[in-house]
Amino acid sequence: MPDMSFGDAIRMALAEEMRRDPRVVLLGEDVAEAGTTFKVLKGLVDEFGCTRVIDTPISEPGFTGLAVGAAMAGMRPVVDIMFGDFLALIMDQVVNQAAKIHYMSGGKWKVPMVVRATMGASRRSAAQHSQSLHAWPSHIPGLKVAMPSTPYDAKGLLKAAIRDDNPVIIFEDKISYTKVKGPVPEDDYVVPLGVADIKRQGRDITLVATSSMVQVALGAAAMLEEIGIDAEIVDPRTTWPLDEKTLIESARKTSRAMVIDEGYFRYGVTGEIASVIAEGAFYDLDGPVRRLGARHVPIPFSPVLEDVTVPTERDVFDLARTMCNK
Amino acid sequence: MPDMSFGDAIRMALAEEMRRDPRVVLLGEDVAEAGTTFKVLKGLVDEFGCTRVIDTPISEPGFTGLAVGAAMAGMRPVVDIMFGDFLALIMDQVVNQAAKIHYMSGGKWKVPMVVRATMGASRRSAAQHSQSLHAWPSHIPGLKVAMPSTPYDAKGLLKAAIRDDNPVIIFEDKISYTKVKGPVPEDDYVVPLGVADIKRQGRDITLVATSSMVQVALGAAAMLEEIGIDAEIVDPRTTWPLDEKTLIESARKTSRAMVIDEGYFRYGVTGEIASVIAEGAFYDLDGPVRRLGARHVPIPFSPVLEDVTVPTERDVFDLARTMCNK
Amino acid sequence: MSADAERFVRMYRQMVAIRFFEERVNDLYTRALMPGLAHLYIGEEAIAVGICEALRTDDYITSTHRGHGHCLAKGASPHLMFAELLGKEAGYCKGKGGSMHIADPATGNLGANAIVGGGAGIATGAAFAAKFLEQGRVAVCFFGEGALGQGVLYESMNLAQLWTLPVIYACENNLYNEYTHCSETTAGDMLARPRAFGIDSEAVDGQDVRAVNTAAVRLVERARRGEGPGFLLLDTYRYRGHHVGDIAREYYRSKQEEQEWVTGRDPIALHRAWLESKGLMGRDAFERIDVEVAAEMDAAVEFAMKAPYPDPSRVDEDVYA
Amino acid sequence: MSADAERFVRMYRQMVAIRFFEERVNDLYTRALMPGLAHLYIGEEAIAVGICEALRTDDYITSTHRGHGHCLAKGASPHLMFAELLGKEAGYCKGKGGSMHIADPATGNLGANAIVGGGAGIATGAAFAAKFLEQGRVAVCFFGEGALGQGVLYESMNLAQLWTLPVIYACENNLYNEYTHCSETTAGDMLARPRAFGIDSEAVDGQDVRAVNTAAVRLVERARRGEGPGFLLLDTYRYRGHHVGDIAREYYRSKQEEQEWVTGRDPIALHRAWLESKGLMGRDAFERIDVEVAAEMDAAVEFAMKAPYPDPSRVDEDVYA
Ligand SMILES: Cc1ncc(C[n+]2csc(CCOP(=O)(O)OP(=O)(O)O)c2C)c(N)n1
Ligand SMILES: Cc1ncc(C[n+]2csc(CCOP(=O)(O)OP(=O)(O)O)c2C)c(N)n1
Ligand SMILES: [Mg+2]
Ligand SMILES: [Mg+2]
Repeated sequence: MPDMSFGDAIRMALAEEMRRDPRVVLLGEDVAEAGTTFKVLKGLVDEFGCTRVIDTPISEPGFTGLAVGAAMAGMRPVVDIMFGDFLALIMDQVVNQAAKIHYMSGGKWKVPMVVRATMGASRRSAAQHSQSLHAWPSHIPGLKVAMPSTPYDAKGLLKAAIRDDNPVIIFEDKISYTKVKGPVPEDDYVVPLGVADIKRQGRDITLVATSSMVQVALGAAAMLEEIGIDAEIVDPRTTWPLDEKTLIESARKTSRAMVIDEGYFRYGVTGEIASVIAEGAFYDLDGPVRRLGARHVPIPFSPVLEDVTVPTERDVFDLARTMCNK
Repeated sequence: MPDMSFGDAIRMALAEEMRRDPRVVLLGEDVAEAGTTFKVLKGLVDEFGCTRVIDTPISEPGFTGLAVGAAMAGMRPVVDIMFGDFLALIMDQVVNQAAKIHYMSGGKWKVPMVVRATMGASRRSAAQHSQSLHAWPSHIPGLKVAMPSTPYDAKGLLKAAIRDDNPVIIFEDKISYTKVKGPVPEDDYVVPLGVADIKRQGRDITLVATSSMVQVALGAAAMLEEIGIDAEIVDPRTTWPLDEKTLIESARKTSRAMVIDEGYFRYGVTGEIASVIAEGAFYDLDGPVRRLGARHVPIPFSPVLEDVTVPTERDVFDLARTMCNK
Repeated sequence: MSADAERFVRMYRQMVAIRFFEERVNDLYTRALMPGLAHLYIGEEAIAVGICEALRTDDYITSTHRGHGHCLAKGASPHLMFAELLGKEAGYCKGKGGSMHIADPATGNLGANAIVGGGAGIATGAAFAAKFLEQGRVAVCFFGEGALGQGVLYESMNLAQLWTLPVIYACENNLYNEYTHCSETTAGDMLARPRAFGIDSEAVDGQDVRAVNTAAVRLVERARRGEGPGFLLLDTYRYRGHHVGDIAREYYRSKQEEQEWVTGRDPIALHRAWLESKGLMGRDAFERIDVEVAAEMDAAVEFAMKAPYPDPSRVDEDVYA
Repeated sequence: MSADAERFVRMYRQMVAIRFFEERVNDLYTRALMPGLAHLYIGEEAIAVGICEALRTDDYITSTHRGHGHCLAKGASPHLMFAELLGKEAGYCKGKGGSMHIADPATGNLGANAIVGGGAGIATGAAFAAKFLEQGRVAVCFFGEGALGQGVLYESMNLAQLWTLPVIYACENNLYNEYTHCSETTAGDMLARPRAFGIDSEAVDGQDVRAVNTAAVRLVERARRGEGPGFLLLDTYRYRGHHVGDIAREYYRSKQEEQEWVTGRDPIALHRAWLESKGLMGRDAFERIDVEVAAEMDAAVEFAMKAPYPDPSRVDEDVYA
């Protein structure tokens, strides 16, 4: 099983699902010949043609709304949101329509669609092209939200999302597309939505990390190991459904927990996850659950500024060390 | 000082600020002669004319975007979003534009605008007209978010918001417009953004409550008093800036804290506030900070269903009682 | 009777059904027996009826906050609609949707929508699916002229025309966005807007059910043949308030204006006069329809009033499929 | 020289300045000295220059991801622009904005915008303020034809026409939305879109700086007189990739097409030929401009390269005013 990049795993998942189910179509800007700006879909149009890999106008609300209707009427559309920042443009379609239609219709209509959105800073793309806005859909009943951190999870979660009968938003870290590599089976496997994964076993502290922050946590864990701290890394993989049990058990075991996420810190996903852990593991905790997220600033352009905006291995290391009194 | 309704206090604040500053204009659907669907602005057009109280087309993104530009170019626009659910339509203008322009321009441009949005369920308005989406803007650096719970605070916070040089989103509970009454001075006072208010002093448990939930907490506190539990009610009044100090001090004093908010429970504002308290007061707490929010469902229409969706006095009472072991 | 004559009679009956339905809504609401908001379709019946008469049962519609008429015209049962309006378990949406969200897959009703313009993307998407799946179905997107303010409508029309989708945009121009006249909210020429995207567009008297039907048939057949989207601009008027509670309306429109429409351009009266003049129906037949429809509606209300509320535990169901 | 002649020369010089600026951006970027993304304006210079020549310093503009040309034409300093592009403290935005967000109140530049269509609301709002405050200012909203896909543009145009706002929408139609030809994304007739809202709209050869200027002057003066918004549809072409990294372009457009524009419709060459033919400038004058502008740009690059980065502690400043 050769290593594969995160981006290639996404493409593989899409190709497999499109072969399996002719109702799966891809919609987005420059998805066909260009294969998206990140080249992640490159080649799919050759296999599936431009009736299934569809270039759209720059109309995020319009084509997302179209996907909602298409999903209700029997398709399985996968919408490509080039930069996650543009989620701000489609919240009405996703939240007021897609998320609520099943419920509002008393369970009669279904909206089996997927929104693939990128996330992540560190590319010097500045404030409107660097956000990680997964806290927003995570807040909304009726949506599911996936945040793969490895090529294996990317393939498995995306396939699960496409097969799910509900609207699912999947966040793909732009840096990971090419930088993160790992084994990806050729099999037709899925990673069920709502099952956390322990990316590293450890005894001393639980590091709950999402998406891009899993790599950061792994780096920090290696540094921590050198000073004798054995970190456990738990990747929830989906913020909703949330695998509370795995999170709480890990924290109870290690007695210390930190939550690390690339979204803005305040009112972000770390608050919920930390609260879930605190509520479930309070009497086993040595101290409060601590959190790291992006600084409370729009993402700056200048490299020297951007580099202090998102949590780094060093930040995780320092905080973990303090928490372990070492 | 006669009692005044919440809605009248809002109107008073707007009238005062419009008299004080000719650059203040109101924009929204049916704001002029109709005085909004809730009649809150009734009469303002008579005093200020239709060049300052401006009926718009049903173009939330368009007129919010217009307000951003108008604010940059010297106005102080106040935008009316009839139902807070429609925030989903303006997130791009608010989050990608208004919130970031000051930062992206290195501090050169300012965006002194206010978005008034309603919130709150319990009016049998169903899933697309009942949401309380304040968690979203609270997450975004560059925005301030106010949530008045009393007529006094409504007037003072709205006036502060209009004078603030930043984009401020203020959430007004629809039920409170007519139902909540209280003393409102005729004076030109403001309630500074970022200062919590203790709505009730107590010794046994801290109830942090926002907006509509302050009334619920007060009702619950009366019930708790009868069984000998003395609740302290802290109203943050703004989710950002957040008066962490007051929250933490109260929790340290009472050793128990619950956070109550009408927004969806998951990944809502209670997670952040509970985490702030847990981080700041951990060693003084008897147990984990507990939270109440709207059930993880789209708001249903049927009264019997809607009534079990949003936290009630009874819910607060029951949980507080459990937390106090009574 | 010829097929045409049957159609004309059926349309008459449908319009009466909608009117009687709405009068009962008004009654229930003013007697405080109905929760929430209700936006009545009275005065606009010819549009829903004329258009839906041109559709197959498996064709799609999207509807609006003012949606009861569309729903009924597409074939919904008044029993289940009233049950929904009262928040009962037997309602179309088990009481979860209410007036503004009635949906019914069996009649192709993708749902009423409380977001102005909210149906634009959905209808266009259903048309996309119909084309992709080669089902020969058509989708109709009903909306008020207020939705011309929503950008997503233009995005959707652009997509529909680019991809030759079988969708008809039906703009019900009743002159008011809530309490604001459309001249204050709509610059330029309304019909020029869809035309700018190359969409086959036509203005029709929305009070003339036969004219509406003729125009709808043309665009629906065209769409079904794969020739792309259409747009109908339908002049109409709502007789009552924006919602039932909107009683004192003089500050935004005159009693005289209301009276002119009610007396001079009532779609039911106009169609009745025509049917009479053509000798297709006589006084007895009209009376019979009135009696039958009234009985049906009363039975529906009674059914709904007696139907039980959902158990509160149902609140957590149907969030996820 | 007559005022007219001076204007023609000034426009020539401005176009050269933009081109030289962008060539240096390309150079810095390909040498990995510039972070982020860079979208070059080369080939489209006549638009920014022809329009901004019609504006006062205190008039407003909003710009796009492809914004360097607008910025320079409105009067920005290349020194501070390069500093911004390199993320330096001395830049227009203290390094916080970068290429896609340069803003400059001193020249009325409300900012480049990385959201396609993001300037529509802002420019319209600035025009609203200008009218309300009776400042006699005008706002120009630059955008690519890709922004015709964004609904907010139609919402904004409707508002502008309804309220007679002094805003000009300048649509730079360079044929491509990134890597997709506009014929695949734009149904119907582009110019019919603003016209549907009643906006005074005109198509102009965007490679002819004098034609652009003439049309801009007409609409700007009209707007300044309080007669409402205008729309310019400007045909143009970007010579280079969508961004600097977009090198292999054959899959979406042919080398031949590129060649035709570059050799046959270059705005600088065309204007130069005209200036020569009119005897307004000779070879020496052109050479002098080249030398002067090159020196200015080189000095700007040097300044920017030497300028210090902001201290990381600055990251927390400017979030709130
Ligand atoms: C996006 C959005 N904005 C505002 C509203 C509030 N609202 C409900 S109906 C209405 C007026 C709609 O007018 P029109 O589309 O002409 O339909 P009509 O009521 O006349 O049938 C408004 C503004 C809404 N539901 N959705
Ligand atoms: C709302 C939004 N969607 C997508 C993008 C990504 N994007 C950046 S530039 C661009 C193409 C813009 O084309 P056009 O408007 O014609 O401008 P041009 O690049 O040709 O000057 C796209 C799709 C964006 N920045 N904003
Ligand atoms: Mg209307
Ligand atoms: Mg272009």
